[in-house]
Amino acid sequence: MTQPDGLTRAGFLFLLSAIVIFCLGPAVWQAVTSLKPETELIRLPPILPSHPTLDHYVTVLRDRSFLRMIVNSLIVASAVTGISLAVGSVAAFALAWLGFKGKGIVLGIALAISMFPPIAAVSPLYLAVRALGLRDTWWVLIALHTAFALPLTLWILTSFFREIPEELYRAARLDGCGPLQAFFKILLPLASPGLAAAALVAFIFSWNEFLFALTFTTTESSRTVPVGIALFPGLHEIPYGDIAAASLAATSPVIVLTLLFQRRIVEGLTAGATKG
Amino acid sequence: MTQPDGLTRAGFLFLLSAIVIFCLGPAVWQAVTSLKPETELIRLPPILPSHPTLDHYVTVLRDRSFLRMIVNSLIVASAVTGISLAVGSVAAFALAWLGFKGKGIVLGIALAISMFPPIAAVSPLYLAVRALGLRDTWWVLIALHTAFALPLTLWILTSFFREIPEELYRAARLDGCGPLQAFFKILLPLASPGLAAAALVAFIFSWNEFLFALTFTTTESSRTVPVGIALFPGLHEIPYGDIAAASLAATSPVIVLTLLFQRRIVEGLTAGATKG
Amino acid sequence: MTEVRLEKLTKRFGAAEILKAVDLTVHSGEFFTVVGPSGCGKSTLLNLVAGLEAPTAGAIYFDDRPVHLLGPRERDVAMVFQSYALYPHMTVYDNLAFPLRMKKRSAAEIDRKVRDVAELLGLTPSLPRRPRELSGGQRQRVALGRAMVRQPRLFLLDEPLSNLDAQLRIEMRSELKKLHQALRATMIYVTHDQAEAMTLSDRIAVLHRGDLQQCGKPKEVYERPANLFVAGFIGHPPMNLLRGTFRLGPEAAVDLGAGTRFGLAGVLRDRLRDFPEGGELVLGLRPEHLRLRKSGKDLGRSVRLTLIEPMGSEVWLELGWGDHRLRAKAPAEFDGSVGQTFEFEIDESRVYFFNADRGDRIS
Amino acid sequence: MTEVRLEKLTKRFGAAEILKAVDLTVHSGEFFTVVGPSGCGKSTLLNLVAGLEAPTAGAIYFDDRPVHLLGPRERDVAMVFQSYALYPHMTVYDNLAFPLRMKKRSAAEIDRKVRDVAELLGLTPSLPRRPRELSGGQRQRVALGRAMVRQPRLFLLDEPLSNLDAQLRIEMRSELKKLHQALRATMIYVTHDQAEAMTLSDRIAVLHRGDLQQCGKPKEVYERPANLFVAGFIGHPPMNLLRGTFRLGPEAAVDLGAGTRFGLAGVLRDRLRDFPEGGELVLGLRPEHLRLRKSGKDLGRSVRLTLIEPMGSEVWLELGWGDHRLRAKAPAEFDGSVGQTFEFEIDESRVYFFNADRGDRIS
Repeated sequence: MTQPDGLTRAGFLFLLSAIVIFCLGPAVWQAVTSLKPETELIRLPPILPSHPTLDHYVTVLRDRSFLRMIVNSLIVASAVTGISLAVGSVAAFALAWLGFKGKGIVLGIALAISMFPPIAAVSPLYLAVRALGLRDTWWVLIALHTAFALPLTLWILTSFFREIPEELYRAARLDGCGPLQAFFKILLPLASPGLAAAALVAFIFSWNEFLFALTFTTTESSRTVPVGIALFPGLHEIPYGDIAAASLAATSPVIVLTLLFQRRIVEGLTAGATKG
Repeated sequence: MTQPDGLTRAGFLFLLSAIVIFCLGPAVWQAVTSLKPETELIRLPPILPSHPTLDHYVTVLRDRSFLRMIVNSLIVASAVTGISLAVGSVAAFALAWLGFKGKGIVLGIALAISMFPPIAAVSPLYLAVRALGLRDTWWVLIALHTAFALPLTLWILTSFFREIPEELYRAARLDGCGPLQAFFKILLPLASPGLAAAALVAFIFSWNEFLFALTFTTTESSRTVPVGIALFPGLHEIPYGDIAAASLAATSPVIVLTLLFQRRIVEGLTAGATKG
Repeated sequence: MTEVRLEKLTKRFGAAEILKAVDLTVHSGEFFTVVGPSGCGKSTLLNLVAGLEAPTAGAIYFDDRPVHLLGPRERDVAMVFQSYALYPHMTVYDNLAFPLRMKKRSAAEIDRKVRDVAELLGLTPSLPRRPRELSGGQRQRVALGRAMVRQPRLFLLDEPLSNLDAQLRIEMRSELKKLHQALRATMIYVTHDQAEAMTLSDRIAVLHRGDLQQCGKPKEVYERPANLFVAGFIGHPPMNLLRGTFRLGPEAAVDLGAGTRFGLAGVLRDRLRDFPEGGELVLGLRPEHLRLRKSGKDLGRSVRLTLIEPMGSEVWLELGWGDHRLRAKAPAEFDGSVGQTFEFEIDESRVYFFNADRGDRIS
Repeated sequence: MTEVRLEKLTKRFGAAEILKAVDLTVHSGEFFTVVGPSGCGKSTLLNLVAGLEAPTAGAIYFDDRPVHLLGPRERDVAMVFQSYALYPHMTVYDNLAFPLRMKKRSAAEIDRKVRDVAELLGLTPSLPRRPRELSGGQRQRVALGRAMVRQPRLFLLDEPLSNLDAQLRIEMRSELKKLHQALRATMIYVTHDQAEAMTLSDRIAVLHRGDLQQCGKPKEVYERPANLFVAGFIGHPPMNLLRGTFRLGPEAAVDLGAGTRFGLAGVLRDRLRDFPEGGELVLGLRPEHLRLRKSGKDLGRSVRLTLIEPMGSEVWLELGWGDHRLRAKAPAEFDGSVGQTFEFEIDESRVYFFNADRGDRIS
């Protein structure tokens, strides 16, 4: 790598730090809020809590319905991840390796779908879901989230499979594998960083999704975490501290997971860039 | 590319078609809804309109406030795109080329941020925005959207810059360019497909964003399209047909743009995979 | 020990014709090399024989049995790839065992065969390692071993040495030749390197733009190139090829333009007796056949030394002859300096003539 | 026309020492080649001279002026890269004009210089085209042209021929040499190919693991290799190196084990007079210096032919001598077959001895 001189280097470091601080802003602000005592919540200043407290976390974690929401979210997000990976990896294999002519079109449609605004789909889908009697079930969320997560996993996995040298597939065929055997025995193990990255993206999309979850769940039996946080108890006075604590408690496992597997996922998402 | 035999091929084709149809479902369903006459809207069956009508489109496009929302959305999304690209490309250049040690950490944080659930940030930010007097302005949306779009563009552009052979940068330095001249004259033009892809992703993220827009806009003066659609006139009776027409009218330019530039963007997003 | 026969083998991708009705027979137990510049269709030919691609037209026979409709699994051929194509997530042992496992052999048999092959190739200490921990030469051996372990009826080798450095390539080349002598299996080898083709093969086929140019023993191809392409491709440095016009008159000669003439004495003139006066032909002189003398009777072969390239064991020379440029080889002791003038001599039997239009060799 | 002097030039990346205190002087107007296997530090050396990397220690002088603290722009050097590094979004014209535009020359001057260089390199018809439309040889020429157009004080060439095929490489090699003779500029060339180094250079430096092994004229390095590494690296095929023990007694000899001895008559024994009896040494014999005879008095140099590699203009042989393997070269007419036994002869002046431990040549 080329070394820049000191001044340029300092300039770039400043820029990168500024970006990180700016983008981390919302998350940090929320962490601060979750530690503020009730009385300081809606006052500004002070910006930092004068007496940091864990009261909000205690309140939230004692709440039965909060745990129920976490279970719902886990089930929905896991199902979405599983389906997206299973279907997406086979489809990505076909797109990357089998030389279909419509390849570009399928990927283009996948792109267009991930661009489609969810809000625009909510109201017409509401009618359909109601007519099918699927309101307030996990199934409707699993189906809808998969419809949006699948194109993303397809993208990630296709670029990953493309990076695997074609000669490996050919070698496996000559060594006695059928196309699917070659896929399962050689290509899939090699694509594991890509699978990890795709799984994380699908899981977190589903875990964080708010609009469909708000529209199609009506009771605690299927409500997921983001909706739960939005509808937190107390209709007239907004319990800002509890909300902040709940959302941090619910999202921190995901963030920790991301940072832990960061190296693996960075590998997965930049498969293209770093050649195996 | 290796040719699969006929049966395998048919199997894969079926799978790909099923994915496309399933994922296109919400969008197609909405298109159907937008063409249904008022009387058939909340009945199911019929699934297809018996007398397709353009009434809903006429209603929507005659509405002054709808046009105002489109202008708001355009301004916010353009600003977000511009800022993300300008800042993101310089930062990506630094990350990809200048051999900073903290590279992995910065990209990891960028990843974690794009995983952060917006809903969790809404309520604490509400207090901050109110205190700063920024409610119902473009600025607050531009800042918040940029905080979420910038990590995405950083990712796309970094993997793109990494694909450009380092010798080109070295050649430019020896031919008399300083680091920034080499960046603007050589690297940036070569990265143009990546820039196009990143721009589209940032623009569409901002155009579609719903939660922040709902929370921080209160009047028509700053309201964006997704919020406008959700709050469509008629508090008691939901105008499903008008909503569907409005959302299609507002999103179709974006979808058309995507499909038109599809080849370019596919190139941009799979830069890693296809080596220049 | 399989004879391979290609009959009018043709492959098109869209409008591009990669292979044009190639007829070729590889004898049982032969080391056969297909050589040609990149893009000549040699890798496609290998893929067709392996069953990785389907021919557009034509047939492939193994021992008179048509195989071109079979899948790669049914053909029982093994291939060594240019990139080696080792499975990166498996150890050397598992790489070697993979083809046998796919054939559902017993664990004991697999273990025995893997260890035998590893022993033969000196890979025993590397068995528990992964491909990325190996050196280039070791990877090359693992790739060979994976091909050998299941005793296929046919070996296909796709430029297997091209990723090795110069010295290792010389080593592996002779190891490969000895391996063939030990296994006595039919091997089809593909390369763009004419030196590899010459040194390794029982017979070679020269391919150019999908067309078979010549097929024969290396010595035959070198000594009697069928046409201009083969003459310019085989040999290092390549044959000097000079275009001129055939003139009779008092002294028969090839007129090379700008007053330069290559005089045709008795035998040479006889060889061109069927060639029309005034016809265009190409004169071919191999660099190693040119002998330089400092003075002597002027035969019209006065050349000026323009460049000396010392190669250690010998010297390459570049000579100006009229408007033409000649390359010659000389012993390392060669004593001369740029700008000097020499006469060159060549044995009559070592002068080649080619038809300038069609490219084929005359007489 | 710049003299380049490196003083104790050192480069470390973390714990890895890429260059170890290299001292080197490249004379003004010289074609100087740095040659070594991949990873020897030669490209790092070039980057340090270019100013693309900063040295860990040591100094670089251009004509006695220290430049190692200057940026690449201030050093006024041009570089030709292995990948050519042409700007893909610019035409050939713009590629050639780019360095002049960066120097803010007038449009008229730029146009004139670009057209001059294009004319010289035969690129005029390609000026409006983009790099991807060009052949490998044309891209190579554009890269050269971009380096030449601004008349830098120093040319750096980083394996510029390694992406060309064998025949084009021979062509471009002699073009490059003629270009140097015409420009008379100082050129530093880096390659892993010892043949390129030998043919092109006024002087060469052999680098191995960051250490300078030997520096001198190609002929000197070939005839008097300083140590085992140089002996094994320069020459194609490389020198035969056989490890043995020095024995005196009634007949002085190198004992090569398994009953094989290399007898040391008068002169040879004199050359080893300072070497201790029983010391380990390495015997070096160049393949082209071995002469084979079918019979004659037994000098203990009886070898068995194990492999014949026809190269067209000559034949390479592999011979078994006791436990050792020898490679020899013979004329194309060589008449022999695998399994036959020969005697080999070699001139006494062409026998090399190396100290087995330290690797340096003896006498």
